[in-house]
Amino acid sequence: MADISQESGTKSYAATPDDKAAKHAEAIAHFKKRNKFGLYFWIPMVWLLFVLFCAVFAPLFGLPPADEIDWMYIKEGPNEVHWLGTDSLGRDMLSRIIYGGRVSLTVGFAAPFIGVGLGLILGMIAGYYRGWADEIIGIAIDTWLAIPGLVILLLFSVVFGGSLFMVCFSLGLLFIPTAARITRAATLNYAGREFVLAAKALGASDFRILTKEVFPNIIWPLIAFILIDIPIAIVIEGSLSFLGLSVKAPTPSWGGIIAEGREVLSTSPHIAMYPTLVMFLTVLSFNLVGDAIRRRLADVREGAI
Amino acid sequence: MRYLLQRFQRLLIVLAAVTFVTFLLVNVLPGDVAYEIAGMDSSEEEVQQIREDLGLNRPILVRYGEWVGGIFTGDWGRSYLSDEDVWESITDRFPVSFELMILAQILALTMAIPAGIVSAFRPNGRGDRLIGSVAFASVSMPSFMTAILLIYFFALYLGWLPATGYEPISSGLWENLRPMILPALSLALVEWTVLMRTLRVEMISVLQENYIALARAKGMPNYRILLVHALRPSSFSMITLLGLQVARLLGGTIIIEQIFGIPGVGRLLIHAVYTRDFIVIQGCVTFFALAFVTANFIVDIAYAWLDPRVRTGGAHG
Amino acid sequence: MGEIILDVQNQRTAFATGRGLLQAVEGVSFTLERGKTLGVVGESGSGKSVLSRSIMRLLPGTAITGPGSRVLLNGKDLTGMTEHELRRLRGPEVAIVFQDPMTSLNPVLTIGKQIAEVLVFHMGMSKRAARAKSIELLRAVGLPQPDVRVDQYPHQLSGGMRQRVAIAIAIACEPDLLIADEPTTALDVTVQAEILDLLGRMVRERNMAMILITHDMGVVAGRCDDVAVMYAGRIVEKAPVRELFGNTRMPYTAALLASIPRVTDPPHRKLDAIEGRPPDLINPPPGCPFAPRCRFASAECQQQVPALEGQGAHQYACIKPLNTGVAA
Amino acid sequence: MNAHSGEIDTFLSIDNLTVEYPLGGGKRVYAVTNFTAHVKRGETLGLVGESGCGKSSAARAVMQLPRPTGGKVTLDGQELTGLRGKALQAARRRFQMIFQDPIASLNPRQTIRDIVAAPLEIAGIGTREEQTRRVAEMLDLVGINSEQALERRPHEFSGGQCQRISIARALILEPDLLVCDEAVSALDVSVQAQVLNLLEKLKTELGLTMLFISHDLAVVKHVSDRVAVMYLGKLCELADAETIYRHPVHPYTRTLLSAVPEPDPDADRAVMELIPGELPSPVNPPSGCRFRTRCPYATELCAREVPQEREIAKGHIVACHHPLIN
Repeated sequence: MADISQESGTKSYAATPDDKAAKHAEAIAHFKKRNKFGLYFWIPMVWLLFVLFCAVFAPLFGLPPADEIDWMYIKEGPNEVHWLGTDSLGRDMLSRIIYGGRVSLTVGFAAPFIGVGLGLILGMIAGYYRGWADEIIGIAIDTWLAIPGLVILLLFSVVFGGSLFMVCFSLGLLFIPTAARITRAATLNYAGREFVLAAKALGASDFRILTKEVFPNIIWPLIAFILIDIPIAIVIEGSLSFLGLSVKAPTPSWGGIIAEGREVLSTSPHIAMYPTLVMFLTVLSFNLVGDAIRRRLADVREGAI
Repeated sequence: MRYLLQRFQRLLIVLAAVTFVTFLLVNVLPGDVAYEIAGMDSSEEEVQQIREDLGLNRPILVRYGEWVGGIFTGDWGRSYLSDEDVWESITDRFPVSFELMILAQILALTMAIPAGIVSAFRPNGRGDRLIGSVAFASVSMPSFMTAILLIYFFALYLGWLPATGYEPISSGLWENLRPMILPALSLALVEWTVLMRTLRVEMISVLQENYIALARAKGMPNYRILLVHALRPSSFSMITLLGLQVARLLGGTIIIEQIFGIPGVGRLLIHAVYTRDFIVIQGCVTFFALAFVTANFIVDIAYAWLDPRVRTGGAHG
Repeated sequence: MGEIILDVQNQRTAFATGRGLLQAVEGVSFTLERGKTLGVVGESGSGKSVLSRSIMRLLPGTAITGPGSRVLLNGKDLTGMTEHELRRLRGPEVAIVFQDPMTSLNPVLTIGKQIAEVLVFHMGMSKRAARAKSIELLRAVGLPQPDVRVDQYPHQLSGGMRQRVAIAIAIACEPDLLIADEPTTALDVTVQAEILDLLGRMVRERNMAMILITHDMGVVAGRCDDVAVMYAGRIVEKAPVRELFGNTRMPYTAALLASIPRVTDPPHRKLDAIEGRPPDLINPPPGCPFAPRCRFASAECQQQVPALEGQGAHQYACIKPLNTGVAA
Repeated sequence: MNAHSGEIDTFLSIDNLTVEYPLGGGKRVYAVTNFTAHVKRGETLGLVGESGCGKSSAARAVMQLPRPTGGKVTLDGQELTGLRGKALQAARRRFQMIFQDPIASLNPRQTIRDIVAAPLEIAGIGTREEQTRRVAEMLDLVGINSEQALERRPHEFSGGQCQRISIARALILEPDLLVCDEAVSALDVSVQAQVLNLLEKLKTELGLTMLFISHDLAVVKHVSDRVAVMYLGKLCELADAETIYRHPVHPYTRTLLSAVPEPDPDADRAVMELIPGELPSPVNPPSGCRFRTRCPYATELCAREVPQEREIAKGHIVACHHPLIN
């Protein structure tokens, strides 16, 4: 749409009615096709469903437990007993990766919802009431932003320990500032609209205005934001477990397996590379699927206004 | 000018809040350093004695006041474990982290700006889709993953660059830069996508502005429209982001310094975390916040320089 | 007959949308002579702004230009030109002034730079000469203290002053054709009068041709030689200004004039509103586009799109024109 | 104040209305200063002026959105500026407002039924069925086919139709006062005429009192019984519509009128010249008469003294040291 170079008028629709109809159909098809779900949506979607399936039904596959040591196979590459080989302690890589996926996916889904939920409330209050509420929330957010996210997580893991719940919760806290900012900006935008003034003129309560007039309008950017956050949460959890500060060992997690693999990178690269590949594909898939859904949402929104 | 003063005020408040929050987290919550120092098999009396020695028995606000007072006089305390001066150990290591961050940011910008302009020039065109795909792959890799892949390929497989290590600048510029390339690249490969996307989105909307239409109507060539008319007004969000990214980069250095064995502040912090050396953690976090706040103040100044509406007090007046 | 500056032949512009092809401009033809001003009036969606951008070849990527469309500027056909060739014409031969002076100037460049770059690029002036000329142009458009203003940014000027700057940019390379696209819609009435006076003076002094696009019948009434009324992408009536107001033929023009509230009317006069709404340009009705809202329409009107015809300078697209008993 | 001779049947009285917004740094915008006007029941007062003259601020202040900085607004004997909380919310059903942007006036995520029923819901009137029935009646009254409209959303309607829906929402609680803030300015002429006719019709049928704000002098004349002209937050002139348009005495009113582009090629296009220059900022208004910096008749007196409002003929109020009385 913003193409600044196509103005020479070289395009033209053909003269005969048939040609014209064909061109017409082509132009419309092109427009409609723009944000249809294509292969870039479905292939990653299939992968995600596969990973999700494995993680949920992991105990049913008859895999060796993730912390069981097989003395026959230590640091072995893929073989018929251990499909993806074993790590330096002789634990089954496939099992470890699948069980590690449980942690990543749980955190990936839970943290953004926690963060966006809290950010939504703060952002709406700041954007709607302005004044000192806005000022205080603004300072709180700036403070939160001034400490690197990873440092906050490190502090939390030191202070509260590494349960899965704490990891989800403290990671969720990291999403508050951005979620609150997005909500605040959207709320500001809508709170100045005339339909909100009209509701005020009718004597509507603030609660009614926020829930009925503002909220339905700002929920879409936040859903889009959650979609972006899922892969980010997985990546951060990976970083944390890479540093050994996520869920406590011996519970496997992708970052932790990669960290172990790094030690023996030159001799047994498969230990680092398999979880790296799985994690990369999963994060990429979440990104691609999220992007496709966001485009569709944008289309729906454009159509609705 | 009033705008900058307001920003400065805000940053001071933030700094105060950061130190307080950190202090609270580290000091009020369970996980007492005294136990750590005393060791596993110590008696309750020994722990009490250590508390007494360290002054941990006094009220929290008093200790906070003392500590904050110390920050201004350069007395950031001493490590409970190594007895090193916290301020000195941070300032010794910071130049290394700083070099790493600057290199990473330069690399990220050199990738992001041209890519963002090309993408925004023809959204959904071939260039945009190619860049978008690369960005997707790039953003899907955490920095530790990128680091491992880079080490595997460039250090272990090709043997071009060292896998770990650090050389001070005194051993020569190239000697100093060589081991920094992979770490900086690991950080940049994550950060550039965010910058690129921000620039792209803003530039697409700027290119739809009336003043761009007018520039076209004036017969200006595309390169001039993109670089002279559109780039500056499109870069505001990206500049803001540069400031915010300082926090992410600081976080990133923690992992990257660990992987590449670079003696920076990040490594100091992670070591302190592993050993629960709270006064060092406190110092590092405060220092990070200080760095962040300073960077953002510089961004605010850059903003005023870039946007005449801010400079002349038109928009925010 | 004076020298013909602009000759638009059968201009058709459409946009691809999700619902289908939107025909924004459909078969528009007219010529414009040097020194003359053509007013183009229409309501929103009538295609008047798309027409101006079609003439400038400044359409977005989704636009499609119909076959047989030709725009001749000083005898040169713009339709087949490359982007590079067009760039050489924009500025020196055709220039445009946009509606909203708040957004049509670049907020981060001084107004001096925005004028000077045109002079440097098209006239090959040195930066120093371009700056001197910019100050001179700002003086010509009535900007007070031009030598101070030249270094200011757009946000330091009021709306009316910005529109003067936009006019200075437009006339910098002495174009033959000036397109003013709703140049005063965003301005207050008192400023509007000043800007319209300025545009008129520029056209006279520099002997340009001007297309003045507006939704306001009051604006064209006093400031144009000829007026073209657009409806649903077509010109439905075109005549010298007095003829159009005094001897209106097209029922749409008449209805539009009747629906305007006037300061000379007594309070509470019921206005003759046009019922209904303009047709959907994706699925236009057969026949005359105004027929569904026209009180004189009959079955005949809905069969065929009437051509723009008439004696001499007064043309209209209607098979049942008004005032036929009266001599033109 | 005494210039506005106390009318016995005043329905809406606006006394010394002042609206100021803090800007930070101790500065403030003087949007409206000591504006006084009285409106009789069933009367329409037009409020005209150019952008920045404070007419919209005045309208919002009358609506208590937000409450004015100073002055009194009294509706039918009830002082609105004195009401708080629940009492104000309850009083709100008696005065309603229509805004400029027809699309932005309606929540894009709600159906037309929900939008128009909202006043009833807030006031807690009727069951859901009764509300729907009432909404349908209102829609039919403003010329929207209720059968087709109820379950649709605003984007399916044109600007003119959206404005009709806004009117239906504003009138469903049968208010006494309707404030129209540039209510037809965003519409095309042909649609504008439809909406103006509708407003006139409803006003007569429902006995509404109206405050009609617009920058368009012709539109204002069409609906107003009396007209007030504002400049930079102050009242310049107030008189009945016929008088003010035919015999304007304030230099600003005269300039404004002479600048209106008449759709008539033979109309006089000579605009009464103003002193060139910028509109002064409402942050820093000129001393004395606020119009003096651009007034061709300004004297030293105008800089020194704020002109008092004077009644130069019955109901004709002007605030000028040198009114143009022939």
